[in-house]
Amino acid sequence: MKPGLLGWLAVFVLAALLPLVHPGGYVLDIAINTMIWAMLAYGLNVMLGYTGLLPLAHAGFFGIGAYAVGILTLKAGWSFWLAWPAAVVLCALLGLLLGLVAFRTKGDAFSIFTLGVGVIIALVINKWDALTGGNEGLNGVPPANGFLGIDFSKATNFYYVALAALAVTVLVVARTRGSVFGRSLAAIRGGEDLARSAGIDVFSHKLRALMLSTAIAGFAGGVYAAYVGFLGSSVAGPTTTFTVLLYLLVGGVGTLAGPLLGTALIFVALQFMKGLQDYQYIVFGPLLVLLVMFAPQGLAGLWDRWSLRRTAARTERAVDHA
Amino acid sequence: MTIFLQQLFNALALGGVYALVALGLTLVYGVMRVPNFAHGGLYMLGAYFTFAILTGLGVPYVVALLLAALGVALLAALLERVVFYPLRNAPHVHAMIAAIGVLFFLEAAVQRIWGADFKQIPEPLPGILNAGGVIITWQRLLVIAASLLVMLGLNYFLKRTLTGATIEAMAQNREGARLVGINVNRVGMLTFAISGALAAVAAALIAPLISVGPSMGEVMNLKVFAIIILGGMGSVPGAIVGAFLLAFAEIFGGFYINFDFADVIGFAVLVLVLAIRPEGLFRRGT
Amino acid sequence: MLEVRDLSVNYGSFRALHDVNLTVQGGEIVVLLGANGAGKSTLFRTLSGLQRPSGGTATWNGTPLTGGKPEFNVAHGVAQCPEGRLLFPDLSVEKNLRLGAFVHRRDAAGTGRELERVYTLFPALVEKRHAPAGSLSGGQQQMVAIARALMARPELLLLDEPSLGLAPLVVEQVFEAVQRVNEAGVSVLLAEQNAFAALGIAHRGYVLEGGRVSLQGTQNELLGDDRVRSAYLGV
Amino acid sequence: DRVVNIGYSGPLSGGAAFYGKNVQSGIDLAIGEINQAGGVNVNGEKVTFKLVALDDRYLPNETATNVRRLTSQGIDVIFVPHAGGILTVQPLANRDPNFLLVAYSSEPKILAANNPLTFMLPPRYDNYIAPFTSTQMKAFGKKLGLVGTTSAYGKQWTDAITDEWKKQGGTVGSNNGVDYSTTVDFSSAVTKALAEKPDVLFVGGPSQPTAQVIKAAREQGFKGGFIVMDQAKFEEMNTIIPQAYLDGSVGVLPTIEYPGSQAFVAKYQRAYKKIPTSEAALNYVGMHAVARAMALAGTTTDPVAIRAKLGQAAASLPKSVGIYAVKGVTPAGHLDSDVVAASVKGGKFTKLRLPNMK
Amino acid sequence: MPDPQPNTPMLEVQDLGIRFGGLQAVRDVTASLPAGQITAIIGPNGAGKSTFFNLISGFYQPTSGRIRFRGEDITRLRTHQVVGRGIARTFQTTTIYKELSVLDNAMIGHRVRTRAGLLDALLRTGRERHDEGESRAGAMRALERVGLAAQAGRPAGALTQEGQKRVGIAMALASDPHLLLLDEPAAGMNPEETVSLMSLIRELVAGGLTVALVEHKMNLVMGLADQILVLHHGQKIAQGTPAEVSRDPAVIEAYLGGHAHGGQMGQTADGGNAHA
Ligand SMILES: Nc1ncnc2c1ncn2[C@@H]1O[C@H](COP(=O)(O)OP(=O)(O)OP(=O)(O)O)[C@@H](O)[C@H]1O
Ligand SMILES: Nc1ncnc2c1ncn2[C@@H]1O[C@H](COP(=O)(O)OP(=O)(O)OP(=O)(O)O)[C@@H](O)[C@H]1O
Ligand SMILES: CC(C)C[C@H](N)C(=O)O
Ligand SMILES: [Mg+2]
Ligand SMILES: [Mg+2]
Repeated sequence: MKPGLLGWLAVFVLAALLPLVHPGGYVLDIAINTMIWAMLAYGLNVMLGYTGLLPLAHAGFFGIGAYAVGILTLKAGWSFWLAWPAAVVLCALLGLLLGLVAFRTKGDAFSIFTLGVGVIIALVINKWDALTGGNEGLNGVPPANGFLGIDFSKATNFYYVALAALAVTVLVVARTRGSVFGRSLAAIRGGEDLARSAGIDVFSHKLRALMLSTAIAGFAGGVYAAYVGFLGSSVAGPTTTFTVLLYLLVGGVGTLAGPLLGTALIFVALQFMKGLQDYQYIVFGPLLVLLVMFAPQGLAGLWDRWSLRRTAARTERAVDHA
Repeated sequence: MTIFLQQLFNALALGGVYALVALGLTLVYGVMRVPNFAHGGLYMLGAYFTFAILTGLGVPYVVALLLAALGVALLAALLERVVFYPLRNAPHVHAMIAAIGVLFFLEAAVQRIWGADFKQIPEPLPGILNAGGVIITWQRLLVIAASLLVMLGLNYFLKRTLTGATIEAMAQNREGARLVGINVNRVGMLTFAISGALAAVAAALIAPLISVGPSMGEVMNLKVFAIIILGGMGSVPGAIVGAFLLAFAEIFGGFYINFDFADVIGFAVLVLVLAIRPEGLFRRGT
Repeated sequence: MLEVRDLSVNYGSFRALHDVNLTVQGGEIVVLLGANGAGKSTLFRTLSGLQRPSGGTATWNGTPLTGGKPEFNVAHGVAQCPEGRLLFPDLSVEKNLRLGAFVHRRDAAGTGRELERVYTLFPALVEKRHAPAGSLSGGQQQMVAIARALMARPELLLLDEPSLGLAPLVVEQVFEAVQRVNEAGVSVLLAEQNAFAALGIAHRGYVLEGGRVSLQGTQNELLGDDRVRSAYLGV
Repeated sequence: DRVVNIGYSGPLSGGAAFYGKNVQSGIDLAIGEINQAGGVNVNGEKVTFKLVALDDRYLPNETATNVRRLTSQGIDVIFVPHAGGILTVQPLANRDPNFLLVAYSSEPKILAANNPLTFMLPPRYDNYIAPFTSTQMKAFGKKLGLVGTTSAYGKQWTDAITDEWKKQGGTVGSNNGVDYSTTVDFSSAVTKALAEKPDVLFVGGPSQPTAQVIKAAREQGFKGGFIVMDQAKFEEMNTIIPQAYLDGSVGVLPTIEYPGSQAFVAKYQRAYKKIPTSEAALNYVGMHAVARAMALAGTTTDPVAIRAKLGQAAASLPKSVGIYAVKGVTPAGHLDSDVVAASVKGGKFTKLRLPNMK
Repeated sequence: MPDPQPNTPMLEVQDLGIRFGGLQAVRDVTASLPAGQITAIIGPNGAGKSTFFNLISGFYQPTSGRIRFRGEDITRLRTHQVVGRGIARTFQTTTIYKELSVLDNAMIGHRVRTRAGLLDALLRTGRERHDEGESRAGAMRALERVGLAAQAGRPAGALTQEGQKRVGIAMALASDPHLLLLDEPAAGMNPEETVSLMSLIRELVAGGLTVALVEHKMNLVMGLADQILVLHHGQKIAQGTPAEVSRDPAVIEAYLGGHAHGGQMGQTADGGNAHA
């Protein structure tokens, strides 16, 4: 954890310097997008990585967070700084509601059940014209209100909001993972029956993990709403969930660096592949297949395995000498 | 009353198509434990193969349907070999992501080959049957009849033949199946081939009624996943019941409420059923 | 005759079996003793073709068993009741048993006869014949596993710790059944922790330690051996 | 000689890919033509063009990312063919760096935004509403049924036609609109709509599903007329269903029927082996207008100057390029063209005059 | 923690029963487990022994009867509440977290004694830090009791079968139970290992724990148990000291069989006396 901490500090300091090199434009846009989707990937990782359950409604919660911010700021005239936490709380509560029902199912059924919920969320957003603007979307969501003279409608400044949000997300996830609570989640991932017999209140732990995870999704959604300024229902649909799942898998499920690594890599790679025009998915599809075949642990997993092998070799040597 | 009957026929035809597509998916899930998100891609491919064979070779519709089924079956078997077999010991998410990769590939490749615009397959049996005000197109009757026939055949195959039993055995314990002398590689490919053929038959049947486009599989994907969850993942009778349940929910829900909400109603039924019976309507297994 | 020559098996860089040599003559019961992790199951999996050896050979009546094709081995008369049972949990007991006779799928009548035989061997399974195998108790499942292996009508039966978790009475029945199967001409290779009972019915035995054969002998030789007595008989 | 890049962000994969490709084909054809003719002369320099197309899968946020990418490559003209994307990037157009946003969408809100750097190509859909209504009400009767698509655009159409139909004294049945892009079988929605015995049916979405809806209605014995939303094109529908089914419909006039279209149609069919619709044709016109405006403005990099010359450029397009008898560009940035509607009778198209645009 | 006074019942069950569809897996079982003693539950395969344990530990909800633990009715409690009251268990097939370290396994077992939740984790509260320390200490105590303290840092899966069984027991002990349920703890162990397991169990009981175990290895049962409960078809058919039970004709008929098992079981009849 300690050398990891240094690494994270380095990443965030470097990231903070980016706008000085690229003030505005495409590079910053990519960076902000990467951070937004990485946050969503962190939310998903709390479930898939730490609790071992794969919910597929996360884009829905991302959408709820985004629309909550959009509607509250655009229609109710709230300040972004008020709407954002409200959106997070809303997502946590809805996560609780989802969990109460969804945890009756197990395994793949849980995944697909939540996929169904995700589809319903997207559909409801799409059909509820009066509130969400329906298919037309919600246009003109105001950027985050400025304070202390900082204008957050400027991408360069908003970039720091996104960066701070990402830092908070990573901190929250890291703390959860290394805690007494987090160890219980690991137990649940290892086997629910066993965790139950060890005295863990499996249901309540899963519920809280899901709430944390949907809250993070809503947190990311809020940033998205303020940044893009336009909301369409498709962002809440399953395609978004699967895309983010992809980021997570490529980065490494259950690792702390994985969500960020995977999102950065795939998001940027997809940008490059856009140049391939009609061939972009002809190349990207098989690439995905190869990725899960040859780097099943993801990028962070590769790293872990490598360093594990090194420490293992070291201890083995030590044992030999004993 | 005529309207009710009319909608009943619409629901039966839709349910039949859903069932065929869902059956293949549930089989593959049951045997390989792969949530095959490429299944919608196979369905889409079935429609394009039918289209290409019809326009390219000028053979009769039935021949085109069978050839398309064969083609997609072979392709699905290949898919099992190249993609899913190497991933058989990996966690489900991996196979799932790989399947999505395959879906991306299939859609892009089809768009590359046949273009992004819609294709139309002429109806082999044009015209309508007017039974006392209830109007049914011959194609819909064909869909209903053919899908029933295929389902009966599949059920016979699984329950009454030993090859069918091997599929079930492998669904439950791969290594155990090997130990009693079952060639699991062959069964795996066979299962994928069957699932591909079913999807292709469904596509060939429905294609004349709809427009064929590269992304037609995506919508179907979501529906059939809902169906097999509804029915209980891996359960064959569950897939059939789930398919008709969804079709009826969509059509009658749409009819009595609003067709724009048909999809919402379909998924709401799914969520409702699972909330009451978390394991689906039919528990997996025999 | 089962002939294992210099058989070695690796799991990655870990060598689980080192140059193992052993034989089972036609009609023999041979017991394989060994602590946890000695390599018994590894040997069995290799003989069934589930595991490829890294060196050496294994043949049954001259037919090589190391081709990595379990279906080939079963078809040539080598069936196994594996560790962990590996049943088809959602299929009925009877379907499990019928699938055990998969290699005789062209001989329905023979399979029917064999089914009757295993039901007389394990009467407890008769009332459970339509129950999903997974709903049975641990011991009952063990019986299904043995019965399923018998359904293949093997010439060589590999039993990997068949008494694990069985009630004493059933252990007794199982060993009796093994003896009866053997009397009908089937050779048996039996891995057991329950050394006393196993040696009671075996003609010969081997002791496997750390992946190597450390001792072999006839029933009486082994029963009399001090190391065997202390390590495996608890005396 | 200089090559100037033109940007395009549209759906090139997924469900709307056919649409994005159609739009792209029009721009491509125009660029090919211009380049083959040796480019345009800008301040004494020969300038040719190259299209940089990026997929946005119809998602506005991806459009925004694409636009930032294109502008950061120094591109000053960007085509976007969907209202969501257009509305999202409009605020970016006159920021730093600014660019000319060529909008292919008939959404009136685009003009209402009063963005000085937007150039909107198609006619506003609300031009069609009144003539469609009066024509069909006269020909078939006063009862309207609704089975339009439920896309954003379709819903607006449905609302507008409902209002207008009532205003002209008709009655409107319940809304049986369905999402044309996700519905597998349309016949049940049609059955329900027909149960109310309408005289006229409002339909429309992408051409192919629209044709399926019309087919289902005719098969179920519907004898009345159709009001076909402008998104669906007669020339695409009648390759799928018998022309007879379309009898009694009103919709947009097929591009082929415009007197000035022959040269364009011939060239397009040679290049793409399919019938050009107004999606290709209007973007073709738009690209030509942009190129000419650059020549007139004497710059390829100043969007404000180019925008200022667009009116003059459009008005001076030859008939074979202008296709729709282009008169110029309105101060709000709208292409002022003579797009007409048509009613179908006996397989023949009769032109319907549209009221003047506001 | 453990109750000192022996022979007062630690656990009492009354008319306990459960149905699975048409099958009555446990039927009207009434019994009590005296504190500080070892009770063995034996019976043929499928007799309902594991199910009996599952009922007590709250894994299954009984369809009839009640369970009292230290005077409190725990019939309707959920598993984690039961563990919280002081009943811990191990499974018939060894189940532990193989990828986690031995220490982590034990710490998971101690979870029920800690209260730190998600908010504590996020805010790094005092409770979080306190509980973390407690978990570590509690887990180490448990590991010491089963003799695994030295292996604390190793991945549990790297241990021998027998070592893994100990991890399972340590996990159970880490919850500071009053009553420990062991389902076939010696399955798959050789005689040597079995003997060392027996002495471990004896030590635990000497430390004040009450133990109930299911086992088919008669030498272990006869050598350890103060009391034996015999189930058959879900019903209790006998109860008594090892000597009484092994002479009971119903038990011999249903379970022990005539004679041939002598070797396997070792000394059958001479009760509490273990191996030399
Ligand atoms: N798939 C595997 N991968 C790596 N190592 C393995 C694998 N299977 C077994 N081993 C190792 O090989 C050695 C022999 O194992 P094996 O299962 O053959 O022993 P066994 O004698 O059957 O033991 P038991 O009495 O516990 O069944 C053990 O050290 C085991 O950990
Ligand atoms: N979840 C369940 N669903 C249905 N039947 C069950 C279930 N659990 C156990 N049974 C049945 O209850 C009976 C008792 O099973 P149990 O596992 O308690 O036996 P046991 O006494 O532990 O046997 P063994 O010594 O073989 O482990 C068996 O017939 C078993 O098939
Ligand atoms: C092949 C299996 C998935 C079939 C399943 N056991 C059923 O018939 O319900
Ligand atoms: Mg073994
Ligand atoms: Mg048991």
